[in-house]
Amino acid sequence: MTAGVLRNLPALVVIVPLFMGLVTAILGRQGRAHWLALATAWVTFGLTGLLAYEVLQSPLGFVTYTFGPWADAVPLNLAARPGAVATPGIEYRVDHLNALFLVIVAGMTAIVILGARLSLKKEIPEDRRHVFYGVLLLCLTGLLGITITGDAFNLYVLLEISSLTAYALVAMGKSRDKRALTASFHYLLLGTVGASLILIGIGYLFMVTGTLNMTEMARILQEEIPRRNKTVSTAFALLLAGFGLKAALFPLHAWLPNAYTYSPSVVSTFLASTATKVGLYAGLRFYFTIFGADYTISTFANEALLFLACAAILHGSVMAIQQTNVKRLLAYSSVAQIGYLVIGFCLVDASGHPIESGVTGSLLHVANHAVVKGALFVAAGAVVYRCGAVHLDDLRGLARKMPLTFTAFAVGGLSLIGVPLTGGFISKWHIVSGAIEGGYYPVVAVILIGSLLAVVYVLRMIEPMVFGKPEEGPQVGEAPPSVILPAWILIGISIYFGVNGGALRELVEGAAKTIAGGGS
Amino acid sequence: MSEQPPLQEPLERLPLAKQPVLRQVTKILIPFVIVFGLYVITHGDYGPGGGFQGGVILAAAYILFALVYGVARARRVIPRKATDVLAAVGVLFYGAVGLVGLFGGGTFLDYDFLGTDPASAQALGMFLVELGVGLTVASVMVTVFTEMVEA
Amino acid sequence: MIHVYGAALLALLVSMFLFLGRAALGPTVYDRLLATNAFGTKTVIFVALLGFFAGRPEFLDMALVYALINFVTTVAVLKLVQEARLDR
Amino acid sequence: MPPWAGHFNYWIYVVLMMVGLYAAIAKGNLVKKLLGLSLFQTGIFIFYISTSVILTESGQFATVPILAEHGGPLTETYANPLPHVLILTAIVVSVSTMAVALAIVVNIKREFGTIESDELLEQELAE
Repeated sequence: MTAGVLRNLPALVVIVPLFMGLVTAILGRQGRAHWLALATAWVTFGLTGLLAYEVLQSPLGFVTYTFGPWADAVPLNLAARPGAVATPGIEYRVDHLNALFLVIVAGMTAIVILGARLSLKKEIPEDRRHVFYGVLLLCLTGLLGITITGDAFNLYVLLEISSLTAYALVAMGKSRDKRALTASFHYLLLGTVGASLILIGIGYLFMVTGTLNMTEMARILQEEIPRRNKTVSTAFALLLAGFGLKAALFPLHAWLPNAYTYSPSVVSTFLASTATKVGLYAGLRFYFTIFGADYTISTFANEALLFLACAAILHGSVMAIQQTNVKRLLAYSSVAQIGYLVIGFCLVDASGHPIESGVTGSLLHVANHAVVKGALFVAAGAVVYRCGAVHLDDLRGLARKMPLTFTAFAVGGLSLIGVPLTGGFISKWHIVSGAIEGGYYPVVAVILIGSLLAVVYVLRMIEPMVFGKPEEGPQVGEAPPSVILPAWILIGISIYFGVNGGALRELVEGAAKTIAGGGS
Repeated sequence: MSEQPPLQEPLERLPLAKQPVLRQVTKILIPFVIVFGLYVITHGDYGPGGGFQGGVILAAAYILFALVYGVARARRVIPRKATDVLAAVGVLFYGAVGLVGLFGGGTFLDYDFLGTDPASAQALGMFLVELGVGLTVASVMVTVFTEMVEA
Repeated sequence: MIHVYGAALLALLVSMFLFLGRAALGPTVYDRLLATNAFGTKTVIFVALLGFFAGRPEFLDMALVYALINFVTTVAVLKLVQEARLDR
Repeated sequence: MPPWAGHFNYWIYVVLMMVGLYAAIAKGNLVKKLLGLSLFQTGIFIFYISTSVILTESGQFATVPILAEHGGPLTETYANPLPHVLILTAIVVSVSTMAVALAIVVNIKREFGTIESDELLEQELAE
C-alpha cells in the first residue's frame, strides 16, 4: 500500500482531490462537506509535499509518471508531420518548477479551507454548500493538474476544468452581492477567449512537431525546426496572449477586479493566491521549457513583456489608491503584483540569458504574494464576516475593535510594500539586484515607485483603522478565531520566508536553474 | 414577416403535450432510442461512438419524453437527486476502474489487471470506462435541460 | 455506377439548398420549421447515401443519430413556438 | 491557383472565428455574446479537424479511421484520428462552458430583470 502510494504519487496528487470533490458533492450534506474538503485538501498538500521531497532527492531533478500501459507500446504513426512518430499516452513530469507551484497551490488551498466554515455559513445558502466545496475541490484538481501535466492538450483540458469551476465559484457570490453574476459572466467570456487562443496555439505546435508531449515538443522545436518558422511564431503569440489573460497580466486584467470583489470571501482568497499563479506557471512552462529561452528572448516578446509588467505595476498601484472597497483595492494590488511576478523573468544579461537573481526573485515573489494576498483577503473576509461589507469607512477604529484582524492587515500590508523582515522584501531585493546586474535602471525606478505607491494604498487601509473614530451603533467584536486563524498562519509563513527560506529556497533555486539554464 | 394566419383544425389547437400522434410516436420511439444509445456506448471501442455520444443519445430519449409529457412527469421518472448523484457516480466509476490498475501494481488506468489476458482486459477496461462516461454525460445533459427549462 | 451516385448526391444537395432558402425566406414560422425539418431529413439521406457510396455501413449510425436529434429539435421548437415555454 | 487558395481551410476557420469574436464583443445581448463565443470555438474545431486530412500517394483523400471488422487491421491509408479525439474533448469542454454560461445568464435575468449589457451596466453603476 505504502509502496503503491509512493510509486503513484504524481497521479494521486490529481486523483485524490478529483475523487473527494465528487464524493463531497454527493455526501456532503449536514455540514460534513467542510470536514471532507478540509481533510482532502490537507492530504493533497501532504502528497505534494512528499512529491516535492522526492523531486529534491531525485538525482535527475525530475520525476515522471505515465498513465496506462502506453509507455511500452509501439509508437504509432499518428503524427501530422510526415516521418514523425507520436508517443501515445499522457505523461506527468515533475521538476523543481512544477513542485514549487504544486506546493504553493495545495498549501494555500489547505490553509484557506481551514477558515472557510463560518464565513461560508454567512455567504452561501445551506443547500448549496456541499456543492460549493465539491466545486472548490474540482477547481483545485484542475489547478494541480495544469501544474503537474507534461502533455499540452491535457493542460488545455485541465485549464478549462479549473476555469469553469472558478466561474461557478465566483457566481456563487450572488447571495451577498448580485453583481457577482455579471462579474462571473465577464470572467467567463474573457477566460474562454483566452483558453481558445491557447487551444489554437497548441494546435499549431502540434502541427509543427507532431506530438503533444511537452518534453518531446521542446526537443523538436529547439533542435529540428528552423528558427523564425512562421507557424511557431504564430503559436508563440497566441499562447502568450492566452496565458497572459489567464495570469491577468496588464492589459488583459479586466476580468480580475470585479471577479475578486464580488465573489465569496473564501473564493477571493483561493483565486487570488492560486489561479493567476497557475496561469503564470503555464506561461513559464511554454516560454522557457517548450519554446526555450534562446528563442523567446530573441523575440520582440521579451521587451514587450517587460514593458507590460512595468505598466502593470504602475497602473495597478494607481488604481488601487483610488478604490474605496477594500477587496477591490486588494484586487488592483494583485494586478500590480503580477507585474513583479513577470518582471524578473524578462531580465536578460548581455549574452542573452535570463538573469538568475531576477528569476529567483520572481519565483520567490510567487510564493510570497500567494501567502500575503491570501492573508489580506482572509482579513478582509473577517471584516465582511462582522460588518457585511468592506468599504474603507467600515474599517474605522478597527485597530481597537478587531486587534487580531488589524495586525494581519498591518503585517500583510508591510509585506506588500516590501519592508525588511517580511517575505516581500527578500523577493523585491532579488528582483532589484537582478535589474541592476542587467543594467535595467528604468525598471529599478519603476519597482521603487511601485513600492512607494504601495505605501500609499496600504496606508489608506491602515489609517482609518488606527485613527478613525468608530461609528455609533452596535459594537462589533473580533472575528471568531477559526475565521482569522488562516491569516495568522499565513502571516507567520510570510515572516518565516523573510527570515529563512528553508526547503522552499531549495525548490526555488532548482527552478531558477531550470529556467536560467534553458529548460530541463 | 406577415401575420400568422389563425390555425383552422381543432386538433392543432390542442397543446403539444396532448397531441395523440405525438404521444403515441414518442411512446414507441423511446425504447428504441435507449437501445440505440446503449449500442453506441458499448460499441465505442471499435466503431463510431463512445461514452459521450451514447450518453447524449440516452439523454435525448429523456428530453423527448420531458418535452411531450411535461417536465414534472419526467421528474417523477428520474428525480433531480438521482441525476445529481449519477453524474458524480459515473466519474467515480471511471476513476475506480483506473484505480484497479493503480493498486494492482501498474499505473493509473492500466487495464491489464482487469482480466486474464491483456487483449480482453483492455476491451473490458474500455467498456467499463465508456459506461462511466455515458452515465455521467447522460445525467449532466438531463440536468442541463431540466434546469434551463424550469428557470 | 459512380455517375448514378454522384447524380443522386447532387440532386439531394440541390433540394437541400432549396429547403434552406425556404427556411430563410419564411414567411410564417411553420414554413421555416417544415423547411428545417425537411432539410434535416435530406441530411439523413445524404449521410446514408455517402456511407453507401464509400462502402462504409458505419455511416448509418450517424444518420440514425441525426434523424433522432432532428425529431427532438423539431418537437422542442414547435413547443417553444406554440407555448413559449418548454416545461409543461 | 494563387498560393493562398491552397490553404482555404485556414481562411474558413479564421473567418468563422472572427465572426464569432465580433459577436462576442459587439452584441449587447448576453445570449448573442454566447452564440458568438460558441461560433468562435467551432472555428477552432474546424481548424483541428481540417489538419487531420491526409492525401494518399495517388492523390485520393484518406479514409475514415474506423476498423472495417472487429479486430481486423486497417489496411488503407486513413486520416489522422488524434485531432478528432482531441476535438471530441474540446467539444465537451465547450458544451460545459455553454451550460455554465447559460446558467449564469438565467440567474442574471432573475436578479437584474434584463440580459442587455448596457442596461446591466446602468444598474450596476446605480448601486
